[in-house]
Amino acid sequence: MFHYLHDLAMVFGGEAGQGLQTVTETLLRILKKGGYNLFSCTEYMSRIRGGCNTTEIRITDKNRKAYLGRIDMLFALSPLAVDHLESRISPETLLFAEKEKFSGKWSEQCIDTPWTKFAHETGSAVFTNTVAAGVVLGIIGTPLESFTDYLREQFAEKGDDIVSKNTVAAKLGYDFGRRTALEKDILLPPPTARESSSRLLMDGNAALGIGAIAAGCNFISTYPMSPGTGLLTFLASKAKTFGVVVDQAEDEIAAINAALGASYAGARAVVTTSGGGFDLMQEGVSLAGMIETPMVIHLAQRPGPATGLPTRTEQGDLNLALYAGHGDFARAILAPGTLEELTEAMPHAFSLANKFQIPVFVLTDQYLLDAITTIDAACIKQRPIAESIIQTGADYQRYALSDDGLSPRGVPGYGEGVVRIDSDEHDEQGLITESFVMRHRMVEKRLRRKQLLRETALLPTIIGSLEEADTLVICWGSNRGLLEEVLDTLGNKKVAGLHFCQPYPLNPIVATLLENKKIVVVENNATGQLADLLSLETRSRIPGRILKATGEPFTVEEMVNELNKLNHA
Amino acid sequence: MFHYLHDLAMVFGGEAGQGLQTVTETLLRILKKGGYNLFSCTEYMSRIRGGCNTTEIRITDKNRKAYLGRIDMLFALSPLAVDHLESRISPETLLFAEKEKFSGKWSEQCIDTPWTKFAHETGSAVFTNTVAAGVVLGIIGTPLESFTDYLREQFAEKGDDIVSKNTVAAKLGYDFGRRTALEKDILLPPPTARESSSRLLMDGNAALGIGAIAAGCNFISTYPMSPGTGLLTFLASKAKTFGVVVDQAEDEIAAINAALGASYAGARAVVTTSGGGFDLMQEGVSLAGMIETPMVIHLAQRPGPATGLPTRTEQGDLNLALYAGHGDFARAILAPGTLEELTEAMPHAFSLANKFQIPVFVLTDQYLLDAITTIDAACIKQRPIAESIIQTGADYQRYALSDDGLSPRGVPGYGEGVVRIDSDEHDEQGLITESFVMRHRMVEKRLRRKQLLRETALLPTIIGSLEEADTLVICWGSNRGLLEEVLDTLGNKKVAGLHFCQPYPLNPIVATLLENKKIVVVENNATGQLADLLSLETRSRIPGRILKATGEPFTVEEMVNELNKLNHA
Amino acid sequence: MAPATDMAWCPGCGNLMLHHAVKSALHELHIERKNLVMVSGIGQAAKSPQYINANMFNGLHGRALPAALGIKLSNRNLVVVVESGDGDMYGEGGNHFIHAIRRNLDVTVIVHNNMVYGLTKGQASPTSQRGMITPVQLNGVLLEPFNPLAVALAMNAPFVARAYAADVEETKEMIKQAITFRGFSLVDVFQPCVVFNKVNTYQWFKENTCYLPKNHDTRDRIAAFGLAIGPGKLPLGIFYRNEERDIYEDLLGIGNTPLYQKEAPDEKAFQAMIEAYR
Amino acid sequence: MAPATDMAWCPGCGNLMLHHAVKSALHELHIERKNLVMVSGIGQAAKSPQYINANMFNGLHGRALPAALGIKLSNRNLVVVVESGDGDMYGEGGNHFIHAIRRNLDVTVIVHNNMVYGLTKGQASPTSQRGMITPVQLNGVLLEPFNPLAVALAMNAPFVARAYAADVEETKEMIKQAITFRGFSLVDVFQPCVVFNKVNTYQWFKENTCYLPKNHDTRDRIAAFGLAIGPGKLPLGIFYRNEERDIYEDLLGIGNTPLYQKEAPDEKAFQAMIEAYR
Ligand SMILES: Cc1ncc(C[n+]2csc(CCOP(=O)(O)OP(=O)(O)O)c2C)c(N)n1
Ligand SMILES: Cc1ncc(C[n+]2csc(CCOP(=O)(O)OP(=O)(O)O)c2C)c(N)n1
Ligand code: SF4
Ligand code: SF4
Ligand SMILES: [Mg+2]
Ligand SMILES: [Mg+2]
Repeated sequence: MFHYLHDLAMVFGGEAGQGLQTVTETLLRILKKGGYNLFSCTEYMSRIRGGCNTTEIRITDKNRKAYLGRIDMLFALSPLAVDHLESRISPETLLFAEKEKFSGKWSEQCIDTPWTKFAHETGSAVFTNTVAAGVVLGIIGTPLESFTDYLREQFAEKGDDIVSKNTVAAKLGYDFGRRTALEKDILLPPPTARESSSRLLMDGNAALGIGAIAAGCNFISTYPMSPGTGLLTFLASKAKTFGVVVDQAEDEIAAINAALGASYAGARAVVTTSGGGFDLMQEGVSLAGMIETPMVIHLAQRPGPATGLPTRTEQGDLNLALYAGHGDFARAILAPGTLEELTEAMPHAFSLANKFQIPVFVLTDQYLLDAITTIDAACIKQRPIAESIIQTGADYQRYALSDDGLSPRGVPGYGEGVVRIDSDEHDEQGLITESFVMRHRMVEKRLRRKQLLRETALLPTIIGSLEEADTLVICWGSNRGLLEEVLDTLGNKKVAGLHFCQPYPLNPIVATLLENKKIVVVENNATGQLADLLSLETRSRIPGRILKATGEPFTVEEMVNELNKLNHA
Repeated sequence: MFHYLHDLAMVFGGEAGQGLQTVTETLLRILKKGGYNLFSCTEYMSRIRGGCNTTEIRITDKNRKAYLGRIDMLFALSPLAVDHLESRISPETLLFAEKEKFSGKWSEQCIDTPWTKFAHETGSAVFTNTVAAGVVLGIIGTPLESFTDYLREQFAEKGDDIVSKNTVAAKLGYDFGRRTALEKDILLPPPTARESSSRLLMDGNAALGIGAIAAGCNFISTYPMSPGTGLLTFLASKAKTFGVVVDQAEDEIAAINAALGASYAGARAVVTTSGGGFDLMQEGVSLAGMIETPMVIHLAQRPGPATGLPTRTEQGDLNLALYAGHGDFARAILAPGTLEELTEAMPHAFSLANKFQIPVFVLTDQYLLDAITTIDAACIKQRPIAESIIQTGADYQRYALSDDGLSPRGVPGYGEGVVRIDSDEHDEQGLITESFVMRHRMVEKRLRRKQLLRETALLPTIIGSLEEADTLVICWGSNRGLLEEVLDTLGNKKVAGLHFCQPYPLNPIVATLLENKKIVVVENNATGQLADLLSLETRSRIPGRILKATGEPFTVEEMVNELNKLNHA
Repeated sequence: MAPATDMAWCPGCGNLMLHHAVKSALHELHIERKNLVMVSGIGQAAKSPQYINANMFNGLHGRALPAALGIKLSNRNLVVVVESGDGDMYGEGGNHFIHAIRRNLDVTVIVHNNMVYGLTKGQASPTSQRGMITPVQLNGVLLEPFNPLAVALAMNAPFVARAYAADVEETKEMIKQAITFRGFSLVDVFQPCVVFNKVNTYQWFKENTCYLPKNHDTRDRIAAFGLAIGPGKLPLGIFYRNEERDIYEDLLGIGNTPLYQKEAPDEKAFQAMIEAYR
Repeated sequence: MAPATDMAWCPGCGNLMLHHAVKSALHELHIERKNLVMVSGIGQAAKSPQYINANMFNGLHGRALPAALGIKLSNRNLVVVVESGDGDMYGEGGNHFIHAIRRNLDVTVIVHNNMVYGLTKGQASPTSQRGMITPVQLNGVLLEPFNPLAVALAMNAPFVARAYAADVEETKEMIKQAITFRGFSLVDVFQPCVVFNKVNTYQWFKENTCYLPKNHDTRDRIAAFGLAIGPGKLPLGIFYRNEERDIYEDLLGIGNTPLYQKEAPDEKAFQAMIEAYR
């Protein structure tokens, strides 16, 4: 008897290049149509072929968006996957794999699944993916037609032969899956989500990219770097439709300086990169601060130092964004935690960048960008973006002094004035100066905007009830889904959560939220960077920290454990 | 009557290229021989000719090493100097300048000094510098011979004619100065320092460079950038004698990667740069952290953001050094505040870098590097530097795990083993790994050394008496001389000072030093970076801050004022 | 203070002459200041835009070309002229120099080549000649000098010229041609630095340069290469001119509407994009 | 696991053949592993040193050459071989490529030129051919490909060669010559990427390359340049070889004692230095 009434965790494992992505994408699309609550996340190696990559797909009755350690069913397209996942395989795990490959090791729980044989029966190993998807759909009991319809649509262009072979493969797998489900008495969580036309399925990269388009982003210059490349390819694919200028730079230094040139000339410019590439952009960030030119930077986190683990996940670059670039100037940092927040991140970033004429960071990570789940289309809309550009008069001065430190932003060619920006300390016109008095004024000008930036900063999302709680678990960025699930699972009113989708600057109200609470900060890094920031900015004592920096995200179980430990401490 | 019994502040002003440096150097050398306590500092524009640069020379009875705002005598070789320094000129300032150039403006206090006329009498404008030095020496009353002896020595190579013309110029100036001194009844602080053979006169650059040589530094790769270039030129000038390999890099990225290559191969390598150039080195810093390879970085501060004020001073890069490079790894930061500490900085930095196999920063600034004063030769010695290099065995593993996180450091070609370093996450051999377990161990390995690093961190220097004080004024780096003079001037036992020559990591003892004191942090930057660090690391409340970021150092008067304000608040 | 009176260059410096040539060229071409963007990095040369009353992007050391790229791609109606030093363009900015040529953007690049780092007080630059003694190169420069023309030709830059600042008239003419040329145009200008470069003086340039032979075929890339690396005097003039290469703006399909005028994305297209995730 | 069994390259990849050639060359030259340092950046190609049992500096993307410089100047007895990808060497590392040639250090540089960014999944590299479609270049590559040989020749690199990985024997020979050459030697190696480059396949290379004419004079820089930029098939072989250029180690006067063996500064010299400040 295998009843998963609330929650089923399936994991798919195979070598790079084996088509894992096809299998999981197929399944997700079909399961979504079936009305299931879905969440999927992926971990992969830094290589193109071979090795072992895995994807988890969760089907849940409640809306869950977090990584589960437990594996209910493991579909091992390559025997390597079983080794790779050994620590997560429990006696309860059903192992769908080719039994002979393990010389008896997993015989107890292995359901011999002859991928290769089936595929060969269909004609070629390329159909293994379809077989695999068929097996899963058979187990779940989704009508076979929804699968074959899907295949017809997908392979229409490739001709009838391909369609029909895929259909055969699908049926082979499906029947096997059905049979197994009946034999083992497998029961799934119900499809509680109800499919509707406003329900969309996408990954974090798409959500972020759609937000960029919604924000009117029309310029990207970037040097590829995982996991930052996703935004580049997304915008490249939309370039024609939406008039986005895409330039693949020769290096990251070129990327940010080109983006700054573009922004100076009035473009809505973005760069995307990861830690090492971002290091090289720091002088450019400092330049953005000096010339008061809007700059949106997508910093997609992965484990460092140096090259580190290029395809893994970490939340280790908050300090990097906080202190990037020499010299003092204002900045803002956003850290979306859900698909919804990802779609809002870029519009908000561009609004802040334009209004305050500063660099704005959007911090994501590999885990979040590659995670796939559903989102309500109603959340995604084009919003008006704050714009600071004016038509210049003949006597225009780019750095005219003002009460709030902000000057109207002219762009070259628009109006009668000339627009002069200078990386040296400059006067109101933008010309180089060595006056100490002017220097003093300009330092103040650049910093004065911090006040308003702070006062209008986004508040953290409260999970649970602040009134009832004595303990506050705090996270940022991609850990939002984790915290929501864990707090819900614990069901302890004394423990509430805060998720920061804007870690910097912190709204002054934040300090009051933390008052008189026991504080625990959860971060996917080695030292607790938000914890440091909180203690610095809110003047509260250094909070407890739950940290992980192995390159993997937290599992729900780990976090439940850690919080239980705290409760008993 | 002009009696300066304790303290005389002379300022010399002229255009770039006018030879100001020759004048002040000449004076400092001769005055040093006369047994005076001397301190000199300089401010200059970012241009090669024209504009206005000034140098202050203080003669004091006590040992003073700080910048005074007050000007007792201004020697204006160019009339521009008077405009430039207008805010510092008081009715008491004696103005040595060509009166006719001001159309009556400063007539009250101007002592008409016909530089050009005198020089022409000697034969050419090039002798103006000698005339000027002569005037000053005449005023002071140093025997003319010490000047003419000096000139003979200096110009010996240029032939008798030059020597004799200079001698004439010297005498013209000298007589004028003597006459003026008698007329105005000018009295100086006494020469209390007593000249001895162990008394040396040098600027910050030389002190730092001598330390580098003492530390056995034998490799520098660098791209020029003010005020970091001084160390490069110093080591270049000593390259032959001491076998230092000097490579001028094509950019800062090359510089730090070459230095890391050198360090990997066993060199004692240093790079020197300033904020913008350092930004570009950050990925290299992260690499140093990852490959656990010693790296000493001289970060010479100047005002940012971006190009900022290239020839001015600021203490704005503490945060930059603290958080440079993505990913978590250990580091140390030194911030010498005196010539003595400058000579010790490099030996200490190399010891830390070698022992802990980490990047170590030496933070200085333009003000400190260009300041000239005396130092006791006994302070300068070659010290044994900690070395971690071993001869490898055949089974050598560069990243062998150990209790303290440190592994013996092999270098290629020395021993039977091979030495493999990898910017990817790696195993003990240094080979790329994707194991989460190994990742976890290596993250811990890299961080574990922080403990010992912290426990052995240099303690701050205490100025005054901690027991008696209720207020503690804290500074770091170049502000040490300032704090010493100001506290001495205030003479208030309730106010003591702490100077941090190692701002990071902070020794755990520091927290206890701060307990129950009112704290004021003095920093030459806009936001108070050490103050933030202190409140983060010692968990004490955010201290009061006295800040300045105009590109100038604090004056003694400003600081006295600020502290008085505090006392009355 | 009006810009002209506050020039930070040394008396007698070649920058002054080159600046004169640039200003005359811009003037004679009737380029409106509001449509002109002067872009530079950091250095003595890079101060040039400070003294021209036009739009200015005085960016980071070595990074003038990427900034120019961003500007031009965002508004192709602007005339973009890059002016910077040899250290800036061939040292710190060397990678951008190469890759800018690959793009063939319609910008003009004027390099004040004084064969030395002026602003930082006389260290060797990439074009410094072997043997020149400096505060860092105490035994003289050891490296092979960077040959901007040869490299530009190797990269197939479509307009490659060299001028000599003291010959203001010829320099101006070359700059005019470069600005009117459609594509990436490089004018490397020998510019005496009277303070830090005591090797390549006015006298030296007079003796060691000559104009290209009248019969040089500017369409012949290999010949141009030979002249660029050849022994003997250093030729001045237009080495290579190739009108065939498409410019990057066209290849990318950049329209005439500047990006600051772009409207919000079309709602229908936007919905269609979202549709794909149903 | 022994290195060889854990290779992260795709089956059929040209890297495998090139690797074989490199290993054979090192083996045939009897280079001791303890005196050999393999230096690389980041990328698929840059993983090569992981599979050779020798000293290894697997540094940052694009930064292999500076690291090699530091290593060689610190211990000139080491044999330093740099192996990296086209993106690494000509894209991110372009500036170092140029300036390394200027120095003429005695190192060998082997570039796995697959005309694509492999590890990051198929974007254009500096050497990608015009028109190649990628996930970023959806309308095909627009830029003029970087021509490493022409640029190296423009910079007066003393040893310039091109090989084709599938021809293991010839590739090995060229690498042997490069390693034994005293000075900066560049071997740009065409290396098919069977996953991301569907344009420059084994078949394509077969059809579009040929060996240099036997009578090509490797001392003739201009002829080499003509061949490097010439139309028609892409020649393979040693384009240029110039034994006259002094190497940087000699110019700098680097002795045979590695820096790790250097003793503390001579006390007398040290005191003399201080003396100057009396
Ligand atoms: C990133 C960075 N590195 C170094 C510097 C210091 N710097 C300013 S100008 C300059 C060299 C200028 O040489 P060049 O471009 O030839 O101009 P010139 O002064 O000779 O006209 C350098 C190294 C800097 N501003 N930024
Ligand atoms: C500073 C930095 N930028 C970007 C990257 C991401 N990155 C890793 S490998 C690579 C390209 C590799 O291309 P190539 O050098 O041609 O090697 P190949 O994989 O094709 O063999 C890139 C862009 C990085 N690691 N570091
Ligand atoms: S330093 Fe040289 S290049 Fe700079 S302005 Fe002076 S003479 Fe000209
Ligand atoms: S991605 Fe291409 S270059 Fe990389 S290993 Fe695979 S086939 Fe070779
Ligand atoms: Mg120059
Ligand atoms: Mg490649």
